[in-house]
Amino acid sequence: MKFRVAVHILPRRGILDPQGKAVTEALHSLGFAEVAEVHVGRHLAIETQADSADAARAAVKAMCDKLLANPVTEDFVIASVEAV
Amino acid sequence: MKFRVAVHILPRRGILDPQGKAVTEALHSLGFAEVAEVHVGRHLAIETQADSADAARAAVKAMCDKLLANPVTEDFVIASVEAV
Amino acid sequence: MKVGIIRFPGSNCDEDAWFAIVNDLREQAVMLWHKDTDLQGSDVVILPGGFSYGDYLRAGAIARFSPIMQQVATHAARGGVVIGICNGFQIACEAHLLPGALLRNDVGYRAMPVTIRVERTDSPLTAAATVGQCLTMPIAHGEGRYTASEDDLDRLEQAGQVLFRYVDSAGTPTTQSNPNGSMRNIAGICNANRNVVGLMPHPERAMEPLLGSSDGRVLFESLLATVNA
Amino acid sequence: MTATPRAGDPVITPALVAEHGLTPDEFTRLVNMLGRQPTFTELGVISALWSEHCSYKHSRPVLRTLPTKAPWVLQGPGENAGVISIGEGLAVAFKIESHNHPSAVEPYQGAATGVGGILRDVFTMGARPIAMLNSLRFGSLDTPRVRYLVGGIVKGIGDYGNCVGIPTVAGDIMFDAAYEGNPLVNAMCVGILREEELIRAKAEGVGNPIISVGARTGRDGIHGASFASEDLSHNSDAKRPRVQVGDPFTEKLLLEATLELIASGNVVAIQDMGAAGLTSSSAEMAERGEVGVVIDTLKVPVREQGMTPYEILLSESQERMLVVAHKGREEAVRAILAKWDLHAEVIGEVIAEPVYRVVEGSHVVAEFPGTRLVTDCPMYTPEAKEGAAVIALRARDVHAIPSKPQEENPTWTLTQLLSSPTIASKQWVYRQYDSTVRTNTVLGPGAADAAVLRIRGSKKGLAVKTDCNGRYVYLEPRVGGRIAVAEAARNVACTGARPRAITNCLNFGNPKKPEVFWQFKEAVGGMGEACTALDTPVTGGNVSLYNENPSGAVYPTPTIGMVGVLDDVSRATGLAFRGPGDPIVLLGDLTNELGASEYLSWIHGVVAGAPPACDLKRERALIETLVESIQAGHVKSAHDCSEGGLAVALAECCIANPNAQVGATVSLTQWDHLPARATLFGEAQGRAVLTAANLPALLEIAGKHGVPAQVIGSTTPATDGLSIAVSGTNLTATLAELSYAYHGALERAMSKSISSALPTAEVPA
Ligand SMILES: Nc1ncnc2c1ncn2[C@@H]1O[C@H](COP(=O)(O)OP(=O)(O)O)[C@@H](O)[C@H]1O
Ligand SMILES: [Mg+2]
Repeated sequence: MKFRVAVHILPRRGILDPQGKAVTEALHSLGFAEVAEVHVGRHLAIETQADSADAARAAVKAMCDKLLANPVTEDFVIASVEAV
Repeated sequence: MKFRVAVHILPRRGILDPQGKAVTEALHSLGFAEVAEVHVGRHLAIETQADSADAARAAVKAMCDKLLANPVTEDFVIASVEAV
Repeated sequence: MKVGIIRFPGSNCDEDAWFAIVNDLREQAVMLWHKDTDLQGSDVVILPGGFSYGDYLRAGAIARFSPIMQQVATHAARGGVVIGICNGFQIACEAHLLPGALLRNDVGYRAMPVTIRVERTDSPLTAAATVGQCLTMPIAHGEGRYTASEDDLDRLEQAGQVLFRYVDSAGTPTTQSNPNGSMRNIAGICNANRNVVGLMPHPERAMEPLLGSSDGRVLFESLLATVNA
Repeated sequence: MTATPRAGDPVITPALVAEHGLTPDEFTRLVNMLGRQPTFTELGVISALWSEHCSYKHSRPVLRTLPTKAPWVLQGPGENAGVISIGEGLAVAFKIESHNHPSAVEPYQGAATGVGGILRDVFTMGARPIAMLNSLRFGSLDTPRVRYLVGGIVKGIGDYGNCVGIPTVAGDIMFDAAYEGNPLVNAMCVGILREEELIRAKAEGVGNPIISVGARTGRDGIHGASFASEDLSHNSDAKRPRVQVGDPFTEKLLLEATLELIASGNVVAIQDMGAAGLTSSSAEMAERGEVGVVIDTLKVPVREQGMTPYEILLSESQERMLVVAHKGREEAVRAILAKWDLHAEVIGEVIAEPVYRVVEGSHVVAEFPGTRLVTDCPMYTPEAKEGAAVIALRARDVHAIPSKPQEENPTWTLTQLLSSPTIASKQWVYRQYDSTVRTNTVLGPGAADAAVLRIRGSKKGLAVKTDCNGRYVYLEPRVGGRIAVAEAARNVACTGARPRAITNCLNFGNPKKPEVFWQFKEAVGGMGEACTALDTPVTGGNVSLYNENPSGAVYPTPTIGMVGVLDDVSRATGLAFRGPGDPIVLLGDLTNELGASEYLSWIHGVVAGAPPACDLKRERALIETLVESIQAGHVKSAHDCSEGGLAVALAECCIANPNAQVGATVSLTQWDHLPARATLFGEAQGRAVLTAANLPALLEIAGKHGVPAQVIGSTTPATDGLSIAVSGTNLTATLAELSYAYHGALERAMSKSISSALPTAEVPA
């Protein structure tokens, strides 16, 4: 079966996120004063074959651990697993 | 009220995504042969004040239109709006 | 000729542009701060290279909202000359002063000399050059892959808005000579009115034989010819 | 006043003391100094200040032996950077620093923040940075982990320097299994200033405010300094959150704001908050000014809630500076920073009372008597003894190693060597570095033996280069130390510049091991001899010890960063042959030396033998010849012989400029008493390959300085390729095959890499 898995990777809390800071300040200067904080990370859409949704999730987790997320500075979340 | 809004910004279909291609190839070389395709975009986590979830969504949509996404090459999706 | 060079936080080729105008061309230049609201009577505005606002989010995306950009847009709308070099090209695209977008290079950041071919001479940056002239100058960028829809590209070509293409030593645009994956090897374009020009290579770094090339001079001399015309 | 513990401070136990890297003796010294038990905050402060990184406790006595003076030295060791005068009222500030440990753990950010730190060291002297260099050492590229490190480190260096807009113009890279697991990342920055703009990081003036400038303080990199003073072991992984993230955009703002601040005359002193952050910057500034300071941690702008004084004092958040301003000018300082969207907060004051005091509002959390917190640290002179294994390796008769059958054809050997990553073109690396921004780069990476920069408003130019062959140092530290300086000087002189001064970065293993400390003493000794002989004093540097992992120490690697001055920059000379028909001149001589060579290592997998001899008188004479003949306009190209020997040097001269290659026909048959492989690939020192514009004049200058000089051939059209006649054999190669080997090797090795897809290699966008 084919699955589409969405992964969010964000800078770990407490670690400096210069990009998030720059975007927050830009939004403020554009008048979006209500924005408290922005963090910018990566969104990955992965299409992969697996026997089940659980298997797809496990495989993507392994990919994140091994390659896709930086264990030193980032946290990742598997946001969704959909059959396609 | 305070909301956390998640936004995905992805390269528009049809536009060359060299980053997605590089990730796909790297996954293959690590033995994840089952991966068919990867697209890499941005994930934004925005914390903002708004009167309602709908208002938060509308405000973030305006931010995307104005700054966060490039209308020429990118598509954005407001993936979730959560009260925090 | 008076050239206004805009300094954004993170600009780093602003002084190089200033030296090109003042030392090499012996014309007048003025540094304009991004928070200024007056172009001080500049005939030409240069959006210089660098990493405005760190190029966070997308190159040029935040700089386009700097206060002075309103004046730049007004100047452009009145037919005034605006030149965007590298990061300045990215800012001009983000500000919709130029069509299309500059995406991340297919190969990552590249700093090296490239050869570009002049495609048209009916622009303020190429008026003193000749069609087919090949110029060598450095590039140094990570997001220079010019991208637009095929239809838009056809329209640009038809209207003669493509001003420069990456070419090999024989003057032919090839995949090999394309340093960043730009569509149709595009290195620089102008707007429909032909008064706003953007390019990724750095002519201001190619003004003296001592530094390896003076091929950039003809582009700055074009500005002079245009303004004095 | 006396410091008292804060609520919630951990109890000071022997285990906690040990965790802070203090020996029981050091702890006793601390207790005696205070006359009481330290608070937790005080323990943290001292553990940072007395770490190897800040205190130089194992190295200082040896470093004192180095020559540091010359009439042109304006500032020697002890400041943020060294400064030399180059005439016309101009001065050059420069410094090299290591970021080895952070880069081993998180290559992208580790290398990037290394660049950020060294930049700040230079612009806090009042100098505008004009060039960056980097010296890198890695294990074998056959290992995926090494390729990952190379990818991330190179990208980290590039992204940071590119964004700030300082060209990265030169460096050196070597690969050897000895660096497996312990990459070396040394970054150097060179800046230019007018002599009267020089400012020192010396707190002065009782009542003057101490101001924190730049980024906010977060919990990044707490205890990075002590971390840099430990072996890398498996549980270093657990220490990963200590790694800091750099923000080159803020750095660029800080750079502009700082230079504006110094020009404004509102400030007395500035120092970067580098290793051990606020603690070391404030203690060092106080010590230099022999004054007391008081700092209130509640006033320090923080990024996170609930940070303790301990955390605030030890944080290594990047892009921050500590400024001592003139009293009453606080608003002027704030206004300049505000222009650049940066914050400035008064956090303390210079006081007459000779104490180092930290308060949290009204609560004194740390207080040390005296103003010599850093130098009052214990000093050690460990046992030094050469390791038996190295003695045996050096004694090995390397001439007895039989040639491989393929070596029958010396072209095979040459192309093999040209594609050794240590020798091959580093284009894959420097294409990721903007080397032309600021429009001063006359000769950039790959064009010459050193990079050459013009100085606007002057005829003069600067030549800069880093060098060190750690394999030589390993096999014979004193000779290796000499060669490191001599090679850097030679490289600079090959552009026509007179070598003027060095900065150095001493990368060694654990100094408590007698064989390591022996290497350290000997190598520094050799370095000092060479500096004296070549008249290039040491103006500063950095020591990085404990570059070890369970499988051993790195090669002792005293990296030299050399600065030279060209009187006339328009004479700057590159390494590539310029066209056919020029006489090729060899300066220096051929010898039967093969020990410690790249040939033995790459072709035979052998690291043994003594490194080539280094006669400093001859080196000096060679340098004089190069400088005089190039400045007089008698030379078209100049390239020294280093790794790979004469054959590699000749090949490089032919193919260095891929767009204008030139052939060469050379005869070395007059050295037929030497084995062909020593003639071609031996690494005898004190040599350079030149093409002459005026041959008689060149030979005359060489003769005057007593440097052997012979015409060994002439350049030819590219289609003729390279041909070298040696005793009993002939080496012939097309330039295409040489180019393929040399220009493509690194790219081919790295294309096996997945690192371009790795996240560290991808952010920021
Ligand atoms: N890490 C680096 N960054 C920038 N340039 C480099 C780097 N490593 C080597 N280079 C450049 O490549 C060229 C060859 O360097 P190297 O092999 O060290 O020369 P040499 O053998 O003469 O010391 C020089 O121009 C040098 O500055
Ligand atoms: Mg050399």
